Amino acid sequence: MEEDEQKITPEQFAQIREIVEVFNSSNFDYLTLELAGMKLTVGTGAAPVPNPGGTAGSGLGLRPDPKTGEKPAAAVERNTAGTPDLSQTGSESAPAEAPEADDGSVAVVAPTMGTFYSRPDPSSPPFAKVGTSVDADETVGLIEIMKVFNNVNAGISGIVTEVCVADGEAVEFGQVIMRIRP
Amino acid sequence: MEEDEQKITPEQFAQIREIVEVFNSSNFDYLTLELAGMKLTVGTGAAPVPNPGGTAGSGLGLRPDPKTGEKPAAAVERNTAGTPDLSQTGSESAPAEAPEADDGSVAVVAPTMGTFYSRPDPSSPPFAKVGTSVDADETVGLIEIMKVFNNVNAGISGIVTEVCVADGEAVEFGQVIMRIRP
Amino acid sequence: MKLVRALIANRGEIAVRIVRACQAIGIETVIATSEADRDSLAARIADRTFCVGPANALESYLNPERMVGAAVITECDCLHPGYGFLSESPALAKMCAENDIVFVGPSPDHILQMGNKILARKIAEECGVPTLPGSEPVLDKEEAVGVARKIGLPVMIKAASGGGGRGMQIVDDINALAAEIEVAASEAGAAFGDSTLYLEKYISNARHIEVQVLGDGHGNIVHLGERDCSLQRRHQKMVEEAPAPGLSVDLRNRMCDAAVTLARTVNYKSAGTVEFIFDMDSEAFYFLEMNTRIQVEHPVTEMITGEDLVEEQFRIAAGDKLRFSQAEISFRGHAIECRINAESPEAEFLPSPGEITDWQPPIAPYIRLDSHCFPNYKVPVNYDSMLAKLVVYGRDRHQAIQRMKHALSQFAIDGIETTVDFQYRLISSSNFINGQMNTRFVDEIVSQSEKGTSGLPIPL
Amino acid sequence: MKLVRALIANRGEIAVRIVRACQAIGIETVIATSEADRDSLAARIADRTFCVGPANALESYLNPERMVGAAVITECDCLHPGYGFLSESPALAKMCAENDIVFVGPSPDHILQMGNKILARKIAEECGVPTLPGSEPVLDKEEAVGVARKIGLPVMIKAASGGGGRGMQIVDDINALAAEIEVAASEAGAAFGDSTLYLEKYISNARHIEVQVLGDGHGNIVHLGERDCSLQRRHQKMVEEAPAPGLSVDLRNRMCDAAVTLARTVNYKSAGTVEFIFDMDSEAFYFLEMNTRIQVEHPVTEMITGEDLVEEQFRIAAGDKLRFSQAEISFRGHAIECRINAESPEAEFLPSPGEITDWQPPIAPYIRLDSHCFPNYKVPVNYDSMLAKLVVYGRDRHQAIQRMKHALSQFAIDGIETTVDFQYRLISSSNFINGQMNTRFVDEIVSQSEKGTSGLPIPL
Repeated sequence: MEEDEQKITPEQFAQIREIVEVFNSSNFDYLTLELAGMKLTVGTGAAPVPNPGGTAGSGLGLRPDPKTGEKPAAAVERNTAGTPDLSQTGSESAPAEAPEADDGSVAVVAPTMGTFYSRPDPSSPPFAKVGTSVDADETVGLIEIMKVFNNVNAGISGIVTEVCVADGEAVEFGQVIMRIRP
Repeated sequence: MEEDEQKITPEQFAQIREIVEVFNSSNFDYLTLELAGMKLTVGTGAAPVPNPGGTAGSGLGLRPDPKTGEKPAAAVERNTAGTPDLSQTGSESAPAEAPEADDGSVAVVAPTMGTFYSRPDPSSPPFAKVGTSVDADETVGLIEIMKVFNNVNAGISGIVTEVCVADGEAVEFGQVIMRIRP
Repeated sequence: MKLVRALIANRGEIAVRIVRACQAIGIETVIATSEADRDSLAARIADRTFCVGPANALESYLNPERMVGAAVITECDCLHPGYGFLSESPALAKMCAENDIVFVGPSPDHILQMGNKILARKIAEECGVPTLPGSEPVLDKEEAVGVARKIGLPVMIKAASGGGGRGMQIVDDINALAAEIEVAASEAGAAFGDSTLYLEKYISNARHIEVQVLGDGHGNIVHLGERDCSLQRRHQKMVEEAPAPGLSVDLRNRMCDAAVTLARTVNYKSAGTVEFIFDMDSEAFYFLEMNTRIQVEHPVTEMITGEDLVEEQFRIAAGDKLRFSQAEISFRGHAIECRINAESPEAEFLPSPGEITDWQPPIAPYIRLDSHCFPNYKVPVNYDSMLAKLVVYGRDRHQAIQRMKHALSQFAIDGIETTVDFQYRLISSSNFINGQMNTRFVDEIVSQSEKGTSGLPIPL
Repeated sequence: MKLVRALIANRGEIAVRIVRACQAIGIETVIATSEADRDSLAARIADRTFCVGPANALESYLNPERMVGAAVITECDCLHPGYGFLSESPALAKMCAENDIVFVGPSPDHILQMGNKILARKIAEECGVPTLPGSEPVLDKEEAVGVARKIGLPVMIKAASGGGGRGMQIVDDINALAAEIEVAASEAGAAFGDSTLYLEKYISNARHIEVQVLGDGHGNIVHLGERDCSLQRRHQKMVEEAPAPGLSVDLRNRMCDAAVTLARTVNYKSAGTVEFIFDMDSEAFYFLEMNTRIQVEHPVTEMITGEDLVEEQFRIAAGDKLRFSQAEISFRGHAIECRINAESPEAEFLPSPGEITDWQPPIAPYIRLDSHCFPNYKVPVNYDSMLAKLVVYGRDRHQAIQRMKHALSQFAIDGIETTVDFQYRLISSSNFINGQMNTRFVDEIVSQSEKGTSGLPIPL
C-alpha cells in the first residue's frame, strides 16, 4: 500500500468522529466498520465475537445440563429445532431480508411457526429441492398452524442449494428452511 | 515498511488524541481502529480478547455502597485503616519479608493487630521518625493488645522514609506501619 | 391423570416461576417465546425453547393459535398461561380443550362468566355477596344521570370489558356526567371492542383487598386469606401485603367467606382471586371482580401460608382433589411484596428499558425474589417494565417492613432506572408504617415529591 | 439497652448470616478476619473489616485476646462468636465481660457448666432428665471394666472435653476395654489437655435428635421444636431436618419438655441446643450434651417456625425479654438442610479446596441458601470445608424431599469437588425417604458405594 493511503484524511477523521459520537448516543453494543484499508470497531463490554448471543453463566441457576435419570417418560429434546439463526429478524413478509451465506446463498426463514410441508399434498412432488430454480414469489413450502396453511415464498430468485427442514417437521418462527443462491 | 512511514505525523497525533478524547467521554469500553499501516486500540480494563468469559456480578448482594441515611448513631468508617497492603503476608516474625517499594524502601508491617504506639511512653521521644537511622533488630514501635505490649522491630537496617500510622492509632494485622530505605 | 409436559405461554418472571414449579414436581417444560425473549432466563432453564413469533406480542404472546399450535407441535399435554397476555382469554382455554391440551386454569365458562364484570356482579348479587351500589349497564346518558342521582356522587364510569385500571373515570359533577359517558363509551369501544359501560359508587377512602381462593372442580373450595393491594399508582399495584393491616377478624372472615361462596357458586376450578373494595369510613366491603388466573402478588400469600399456588394449579389441572382442607391451611406472620419496575420515578415513571449492567439482589433469610433478570440482561422495549418482585416475611408487619427496608437498601441495580428507591420511600413513610393508607396514597406521595414537599422521614 | 455495633468473630457462611441479621435489625458490623478472609463475602458486606491475624486460626479465629481486642479498638459494644472456633470458650465470654463488650451468647458459667459433659450430665440427672446409662469419670482400667459389665456392652469411651465426634471409641469386647481405655486417655490428653474419660452405653440403632431452646435470662425459656441430625459421616452431620420424622407427639413433647427443664434449671440465656440420643429399638431418649451457641443447622428450625434465631440472640444479649411465649411459637411443615462441602466423596471425603470457577445456586420458592461463596471465590485450605447450607421447606416431608432433590439437581458448582451429588444420593435412598435411618446410615451408604453395591434407586 502506498503512503497516502495510510494517513487519515481530515474528511475521514471527521467521519470517524461523527460515527463514534452517533454510535455513543445509540443503544447498540458494538459497531464494526470495514472499508478498503480501514476497519473500525467500537463497543461496550467484551469485544464482539462470532456468537454475540452467548452470554455466559449469570449465577441464576442456569444449569446447562440438569441431572439425567430423573426425567419422566418421553424426554424432550433440549432446545432443538436446529438452533435457528438468531440473526434472522425477517418479519412475516420479509424472508428475503435474510443475509447471504458464505457461498452467496440466501436463507429462507419461516415466516411463522408451525409444521413445515415441503409438498402441496403427500402424493405430489416437493415444491422445491436442491437444484430447483425458483422465482422470488414462488411457493417453496407450506407451514400449517392449527389447520391454517401459510405459503412460504422463496423471496429471491435463484437455485435452491439446501433444504434444511424435512417434510412434516416443526419449525420455529425465524428458523432457516432452505437456502437459495441468486 | 520504511522508517518514515512508522512515524506519527503531528496531524495524525492530534487526530488520534481527539479520537481518544471523544472515546474517553463516551460510555464504551474499547475502540479498535485499523488503518493500513496503523492499528489503534483503546479501552478500559483488560484489552479486548476474543472471549474473555467475563462473568460479572455474582448476584450475592455485594453492594459496594449500601444506602446511607439509615445508619444508627456513630457511623463506622468503611473498611478503613489505610487499606492495608494485602500483598504483605509476613507472619509475626517476618516483617522484613515485605517487598521493596518504588523508591527502594521496605515496608514494616504490623506483626499483630492492636493499638500502635510510636514512643515507649507519652513523655519520651518516638522510637523512630522520618530520617532516623535504624538497625534491623531495633524497636521502632509498640503494639498493645489487651494490655500486652509487643515490640515492632525494624526488620532491616536503614533510614526511615515514612511513618504511616500515628501514635495511638489502631492497626490491623499486616498493616504497613513505616517504610525504611536500606 | 399425570401431566408430563407443559407449554408455558408467557414470559418474564412468571415464566421462570412456572418452569421452576414444573421442575419441582417433575413436569417437563417448553417455553414459548417471542424472538425478543429467545435468550431469556426462562428459555435458559426450560427443557426446550420454541420461538412462536416476532417481538410484537400480537404475533406471539397474545396469539392463541400460535400458543396452542406450539403446544401441539412440541407434544405438550398442558399449557400454563401465567398472568396478563392470554391468561384470561376464553378463546385460549377453549382452543386448548379442542386440542386435548389441559389448560392450567379455570374452564372457559368460568373465564367468560367471571371475566365479564356485569355477569360476575350479577352472580355475586345472586349469592348474597355485597356489590358496589351501582347499575346494570347504562344504556344512555339519561339513564346514567338517573343512576348517579340515586347512588350519589362521586360515581365511577367503568367499561364492562376493561381492567387493570383502564376504562375507568371518576365523575363528581352531575352536569359533567353526560359528556364523560359519551367519551368513555367511544374510548371503551376503541380499546376493548365493547362500549358497554356501567356506573358505580366511588369510594374515596378505599382499600383494595382481595381474597385468594383455590377450587378443584370437585366441589372443594378453600381460601388462602386476603391480600391488601391498596398501594397503586394510577390503578397499577406497587406494593402488596398479606394479611391486610388493621382488618378485624370478623371483617376478614366475612370477606373470605364471601369469596368462597362466590367460587363455590360456580364450582370454581384452579386458583382465582376475588377482589373487593373496602370502604375505610363505613367498614363495608363490596365485590369488584374476580381474576381467573394466578396473580402477580401471589407470593405474599405463599409466604404466610407455606403453600405453592402454581404447583397447586398444576395438581388441580391434572384432576387431583385439593390436598388440604380449609382447616389444614395455616396462616402465620406477615408478608410484603414490592414490585421493582424498570421505570424512572423522577420522570413520571417512564419506562426505562436497556441493559442491566449490575444486578445484585439482596439475600437474607425470609427474603424471596421472583425475577427473570440477571447481569447484562437487556430489558426489551416491547413488554411491561416489571423486573422483579421482592418479597419478605416477618413474624409481624413491623418486622416485615424492617426486612423490606433492609432488602431494598441492599438491592443494587445499575444501567437502568428502577423503582427501588421509590419503594423504599413508600414503605418508610409513617402513614404506611401505621397502616394508614388507601388507594390514593401512592399518587399523593408522587405529587408531594413533585412539589418537593415529601414530608417523609428519609428523603432520598 | 440498645446494641450499636457488633464484632463478628467468625468466618464463612455464619459470618455472612450474622452480618445480615445485624443489618436487618440496625446494628453496625465489624468483621474480624484472618488474612486469608480479607476479601471474603462477609468482609464485603460488613460495614468494616478488621484483620486480626494470619490465616492460622490459632493466631486469628481461635485467639480470644485478638478478637476482644479488635472489638475494643473498633468500639464495638457486642461480639457474636458464631459457631465453632471460640463460640464455646468461657475465656472469650469472660474477656468480653471484663471489657464491657456484650457477649452474644450465654454467660461464661453456662458455657462452663453445660460445656463440660460430666457437669452437664450431673445437672440433667438432678432435674430428672434421662441420661445414658454410664458412669462418673472412670479413674482407671479396672473401674472401667466394672462399669462396662454393669451397663452392658457395647460401650462408648468418651473424652470429657471432646466433642464433634472427636475422642469417642466404641468397644464391644470386654477383653479389649482395658487397652482401649489406655489409648483413649493418652489421646484425649494430647488433643484436649484433659485425659478424663467416661463410659456410656452405646446405642446401635440410634437417632441423634436435638431440641432448640431460647432463654432470655429473665426466667423465660421456650423451645422451638426438635431437629433430627442422624445423617452423620464419622460423627459429622450431613443432613438435618425438622421435625424429626416418625416421632410420636408424646415423645416429641417429652423431649422438648426435658430440654426446657434443663435450660430452666440453669436460667439459660441465649440460644442453645439440648442434644439427645434416641434409641429406636426401645423408644427411649437420653441427654447427651448441650451446645451453648447457635448451631450450623439452625435454619431448619427457622423454616418451620418463621423465627430468626440470630436476631433473637441479639435481642436477648441486649437484655430484652423474649418476644413470644411458647404458645406463640407455631410449627408448620417440614424443613431439610443439606451441607454442601468442598470434599470429594469418591476420595474418602478428602477436602477439595481451590477456586470455584462456576457457582450457580438453585433459586425457587421455599429454597434458602446460607453461603459465603460466589463465582471465582477461592476456598482456603486453612478452615473447614463447608461451602453452603442448602435448606428447603415443604408442607410435609415428602414435598421437602422433592424440593431438595430439585434444588440439588439445579446446583451447579465447578472448579472443586463437592458433596452435592452425594447428598442427592442420600436423600434419594428409599431408607431416607421412608424415614428409616439411624446414625450409621451414611457410613453404610459410603461403604456400599465403595463396594460398588449401592442398592440405591438412582446410582450416580
